[in-house]
Amino acid sequence: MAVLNFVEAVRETLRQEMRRDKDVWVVGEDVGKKGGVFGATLGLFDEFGETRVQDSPLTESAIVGVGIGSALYGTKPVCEIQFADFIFPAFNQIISEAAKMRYRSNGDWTVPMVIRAPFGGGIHGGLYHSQSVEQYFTNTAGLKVVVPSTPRDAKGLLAAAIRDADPVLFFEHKGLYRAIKEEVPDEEYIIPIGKADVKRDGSDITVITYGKAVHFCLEAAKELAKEGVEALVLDLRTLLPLDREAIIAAAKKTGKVLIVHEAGKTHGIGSEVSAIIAEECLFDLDAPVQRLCGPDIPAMPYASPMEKAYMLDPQKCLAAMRALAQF
Amino acid sequence: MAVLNFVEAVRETLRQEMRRDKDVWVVGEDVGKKGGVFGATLGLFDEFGETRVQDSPLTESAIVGVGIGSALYGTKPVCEIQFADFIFPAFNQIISEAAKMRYRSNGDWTVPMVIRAPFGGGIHGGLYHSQSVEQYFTNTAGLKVVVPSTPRDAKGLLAAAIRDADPVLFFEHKGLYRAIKEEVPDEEYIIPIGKADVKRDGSDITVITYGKAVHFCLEAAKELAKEGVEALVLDLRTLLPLDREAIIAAAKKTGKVLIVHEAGKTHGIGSEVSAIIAEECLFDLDAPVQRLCGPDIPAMPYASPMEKAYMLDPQKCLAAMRALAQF
Amino acid sequence: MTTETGMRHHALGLSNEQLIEMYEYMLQTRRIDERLWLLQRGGKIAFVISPQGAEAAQVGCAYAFRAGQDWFTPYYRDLGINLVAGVTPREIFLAAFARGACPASGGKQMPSHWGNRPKNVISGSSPVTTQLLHAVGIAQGARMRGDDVVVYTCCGEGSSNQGDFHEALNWAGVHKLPVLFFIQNNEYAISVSLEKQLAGGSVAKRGPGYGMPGIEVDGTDFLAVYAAAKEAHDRARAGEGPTLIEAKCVRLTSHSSDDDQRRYREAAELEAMKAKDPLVKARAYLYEAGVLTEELESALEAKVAAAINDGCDWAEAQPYADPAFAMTHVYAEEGI
Amino acid sequence: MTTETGMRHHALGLSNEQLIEMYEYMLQTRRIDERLWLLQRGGKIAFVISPQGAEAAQVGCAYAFRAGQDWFTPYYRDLGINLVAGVTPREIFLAAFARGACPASGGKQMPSHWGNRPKNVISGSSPVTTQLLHAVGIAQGARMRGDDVVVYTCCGEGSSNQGDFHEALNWAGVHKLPVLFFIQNNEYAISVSLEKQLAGGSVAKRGPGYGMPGIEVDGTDFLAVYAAAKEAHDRARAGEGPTLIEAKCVRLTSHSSDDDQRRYREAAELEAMKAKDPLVKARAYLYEAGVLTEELESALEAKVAAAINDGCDWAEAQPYADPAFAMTHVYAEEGI
Ligand SMILES: Cc1ncc(C[n+]2csc(CCOP(=O)(O)OP(=O)(O)O)c2C)c(N)n1
Ligand SMILES: Cc1ncc(C[n+]2csc(CCOP(=O)(O)OP(=O)(O)O)c2C)c(N)n1
Ligand SMILES: [Mg+2]
Ligand SMILES: [Mg+2]
Repeated sequence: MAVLNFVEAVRETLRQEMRRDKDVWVVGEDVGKKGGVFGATLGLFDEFGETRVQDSPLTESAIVGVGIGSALYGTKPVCEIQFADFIFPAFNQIISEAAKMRYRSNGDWTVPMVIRAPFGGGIHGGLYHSQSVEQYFTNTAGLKVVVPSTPRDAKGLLAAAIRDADPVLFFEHKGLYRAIKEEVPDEEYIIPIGKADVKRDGSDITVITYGKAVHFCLEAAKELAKEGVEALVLDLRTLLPLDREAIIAAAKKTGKVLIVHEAGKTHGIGSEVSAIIAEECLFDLDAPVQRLCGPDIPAMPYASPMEKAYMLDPQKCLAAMRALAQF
Repeated sequence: MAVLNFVEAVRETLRQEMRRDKDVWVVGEDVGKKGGVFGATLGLFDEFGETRVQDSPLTESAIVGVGIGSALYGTKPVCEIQFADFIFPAFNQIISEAAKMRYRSNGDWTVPMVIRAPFGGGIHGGLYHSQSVEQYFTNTAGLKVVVPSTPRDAKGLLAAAIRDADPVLFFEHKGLYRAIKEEVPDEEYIIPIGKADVKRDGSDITVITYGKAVHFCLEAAKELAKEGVEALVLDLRTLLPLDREAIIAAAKKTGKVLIVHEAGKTHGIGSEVSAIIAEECLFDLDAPVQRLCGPDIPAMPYASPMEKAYMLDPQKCLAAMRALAQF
Repeated sequence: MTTETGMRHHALGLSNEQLIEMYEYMLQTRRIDERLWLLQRGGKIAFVISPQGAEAAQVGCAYAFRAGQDWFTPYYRDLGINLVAGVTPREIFLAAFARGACPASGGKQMPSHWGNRPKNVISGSSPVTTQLLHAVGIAQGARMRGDDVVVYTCCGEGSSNQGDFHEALNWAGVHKLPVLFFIQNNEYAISVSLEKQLAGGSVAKRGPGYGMPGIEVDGTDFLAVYAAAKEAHDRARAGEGPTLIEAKCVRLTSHSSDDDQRRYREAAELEAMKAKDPLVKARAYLYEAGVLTEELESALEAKVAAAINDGCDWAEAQPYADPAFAMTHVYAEEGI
Repeated sequence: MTTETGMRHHALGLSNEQLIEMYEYMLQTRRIDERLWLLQRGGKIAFVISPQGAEAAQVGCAYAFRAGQDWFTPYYRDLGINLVAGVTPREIFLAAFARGACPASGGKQMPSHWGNRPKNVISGSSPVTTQLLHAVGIAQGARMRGDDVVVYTCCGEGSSNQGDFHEALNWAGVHKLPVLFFIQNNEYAISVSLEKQLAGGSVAKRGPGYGMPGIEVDGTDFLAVYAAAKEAHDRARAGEGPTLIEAKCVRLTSHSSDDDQRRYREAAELEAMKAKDPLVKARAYLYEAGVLTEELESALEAKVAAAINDGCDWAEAQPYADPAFAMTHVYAEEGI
């Protein structure tokens, strides 16, 4: 087993899947010689050539639209959107076309495609290099939305996404790319899309989260344990479809739920998670369902003090978890 | 007071505001001589001329992007997107530009603009002429999202939207355009954006809804009253910002809440409403927070039997309301 | 109408039999559409959007393609394209009646939202111009697989101003992909006329900016369209890349059954348009060429009418999909 | 370098004083950027994206506009445009240090995300090409108000392939709006070279397709750019509509401080590029024209250095905005 950081795990999985299936190809801005602005495709151009590792023009709608066409023909495009903030020019192709193709043709025409995009803040990216955009896609049946939180999960979930028969949005928190390393199995493996993961078990409070916030919550949980409070930390991993069973089980286990995500609170992912709990576990709850999320502002500012004010961190998570435990 | 249907109320309000303020202008596909595909701008071309009632090229990103530019210069564009389903090519201009302009410039540059779009199904429009798209915009601070349910509300809210200093998405359920008439005051009046409205008071159950579903729920409430159950029907009217106080008060009053909307259930507007209640009124609830919504499928099918299966109606609302009352 | 080398169609390498076949396709396109209007007026179907005025453009263009081998991402008016690609009248009427057996969508979509997997016709949506990018992607896929495929894609002149048009032509031009971008310019986008719609007044003129030929052709002359499309098809197969063709058509009907063009077009303009009816012009050519005779014509009309009666009656008798069908084919997992 | 009518700048109606002013702007643009790189290498600022290689294009173009009267929707490299529009070095450094007093965003945005209300410079975002449509809308608004305004808008050659470019030029062409679409073609979009980016190889060639002139000009020759921009500005004011200008520039630096162009460009190519340094060429012209002398040059360098030292030191000493400021200016209701 090699020790890989997050972006290395992504790269090795792309390499593995491209070796495994000649129909898999990568397309996006600067994915070729440069290997992507975060190095996620570094070396693939040399190994697979420019037909399968294609620098695209600066046109997101085309990256996705051409990807859709090539998937209709039978290839398996892995489209890279350079920053999640720049996915919006492709929104019509994703929502109107990729998400509805199978449905409208009753399965005659399908779009097995992956759209990878780095998202998230805390890296001095300002308003347009820090956004979390997952909540723009989770209300669209026909799509799948995946957000891994560790190198090991990234490999298993990206392999699953590439082999999936439907369009998968695969969001990678750029703040994790080099922040965490772990042992990742060299052999192929799949982590099923749609299954959440208990990253830490506990009996006192339940924290439901995803992305980089998973690590903040795990750090906070360690602290909290010193105070005698054991937190269950559930990593959603897939936001569409949500793992309802795992959410309900985790909520019922402790009766106290805190939902944590970096994206803005109102009409965010946490809203649906909370609504599922209010629907299914009302009488198991000992406290109101809490949410700790980004503020409801247009996006994350650039200057360090304002960026810190926006971003979550272990301290903020610990405070919210402690307050819930004491409720 | 004249008796107007929904689309007449929209048209008269546009006329009123254009007479009142020379900076107000209308732009969109076929809004000129044809008067719009639903007649919302009928007659305005003759009264105000083609500079203020402008047929645009078939380019939604430009309708919104040019609208933004003209608002930056000081005019007040009212952009029409012919069908809400076709707003996605303009998504980047709305989310990246209109929503963030005031924030990123600290109020130096602002976008007082209205984007009107007919939405909703039950009119044999199929997948792309029936969609509810409000939930794609409600997670974006900087925008306002308004959905009136009656001619009287449409007039007061559209006037408020046109006079608002920020970008407002104004969604009109096309199934209401000719379906309901009511007396609408001839004089100018404003209904404040951000305020929900109790369309029917009741003490047994609370129904929180908006758009065409308001009328289904009111009809069902009449029926239910015959069974001795009094339903409170809250019309949200504005989806961003939500009227938290009104939602909390309505939920606490009866302790039993049903949220109803035509749009798909998962990650929909109802999710946030339910989450607010789970956060603020947990101990006032006598029943799980219920949601009656469209199914989680890509969009509404065309063939009548499938369209009926998708659409809400008074019977479906009555059944859900009765079940909640009996809980 | 004749050339040094004889008849125009001979000069193009078209036999008399092929000429008659092309005429039959145009006739079938027109007659099917006329039937659809009757059904709509009679309340039997909810919606019609019409190819009338574009039959020569569609059939002339599609005839340069290889049914079953080439791929198509047509737009809503492309009834003629679908017929030449091999879609049957029965299938057309199944879509019109939104029946469960409709190969395009099983009734999930409105009529004229094409799709036919066996015939390589991609499923289409309503938002205009998205399909141009799909065509480019299909060509990219065929190139990767080394397949001999040319892709037909189309939209109207109004839709050609959408951003996706620009991105599609640029991408296809960069990679010299085998795509024909066929623009049917009928001078209106619903009620919006050319001068309010299209800066410069010509779609074809935009071709060179993408490093490809931009050809303007009389879309009411089926042989002229065939000649242009054939050349573009040959270029594509020869690896010389994409071509942009603007076919100048007329819109003989209102935009759709929901529209009334008398509200925004002058009576005189509507009257003058009739002189450009592509079917009338084609018929005249076939008579002058001595290929069409009165018996043959009535035989063709009878044959077309029979196919339409069969398709219409049969399709109408088919059932709607079960309402529960609306919940299917969201994801593969359903295994349906 | 001389013409029948004498010096090139005289032929363009530029006095020696104006020539020196233009040179000073180019010099200031270069020196400010050099300082920004030093600050970035020294860890004092997080990000630099550079105008080096485009100074002649930016200053030559902006000099044809009327500061305070015309409007600007620039792109991130447009430091030179901002300086000519009246933005001060202090304001530039406030943005670089993300200080609360920054007129563009108070530190909410990255450096080079321009915006200056008093100078009619619109607030810019990161997603490329959106600002072209804003420029068209501004021109539309000025037209409605009857104001004498010409709008400058710009993007790179890569960004010109975005759909918004197509929709903006088409709209401006339809309404003959007073907009200059200025494309700075430095042959790279980060690492993607022209032949993988731009079908046909020329942005200017796309102008006629929108019914407007498409002018290609040497972007390293400030007088050639000025001449083209002046003519476009005159056309716009005369009601003759928009113009597309493609300025052939060089990118002397990596794409930004996050990039290393040696990873994807040959050493020889990078070396050859230096010969096109617009500042070196401008300096040579001013010397040959006898307008620049060694004393004057060192005086200019000293003046520019002083302004930079003042701007940099002053700006660095300014405070960040309070963290709570991040929650403000979401809606007008806040009354801030
Ligand atoms: C993105 C989008 N915007 C608006 C519409 C509504 N619409 C349908 S057809 C049409 C006009 C199309 O005109 P043109 O492209 O010239 O094609 P034609 O119908 O004339 O053949 C419009 C505006 C749509 N379908 N998609
Ligand atoms: C919509 C969008 N996609 C991607 C990016 C990331 N990005 C920033 S600059 C750039 C390259 C721009 O190249 P070009 O337009 O030629 O301008 P240049 O930087 O060369 O002056 C890219 C891909 C972006 N800012 N916006
Ligand atoms: Mg047309
Ligand atoms: Mg460039």
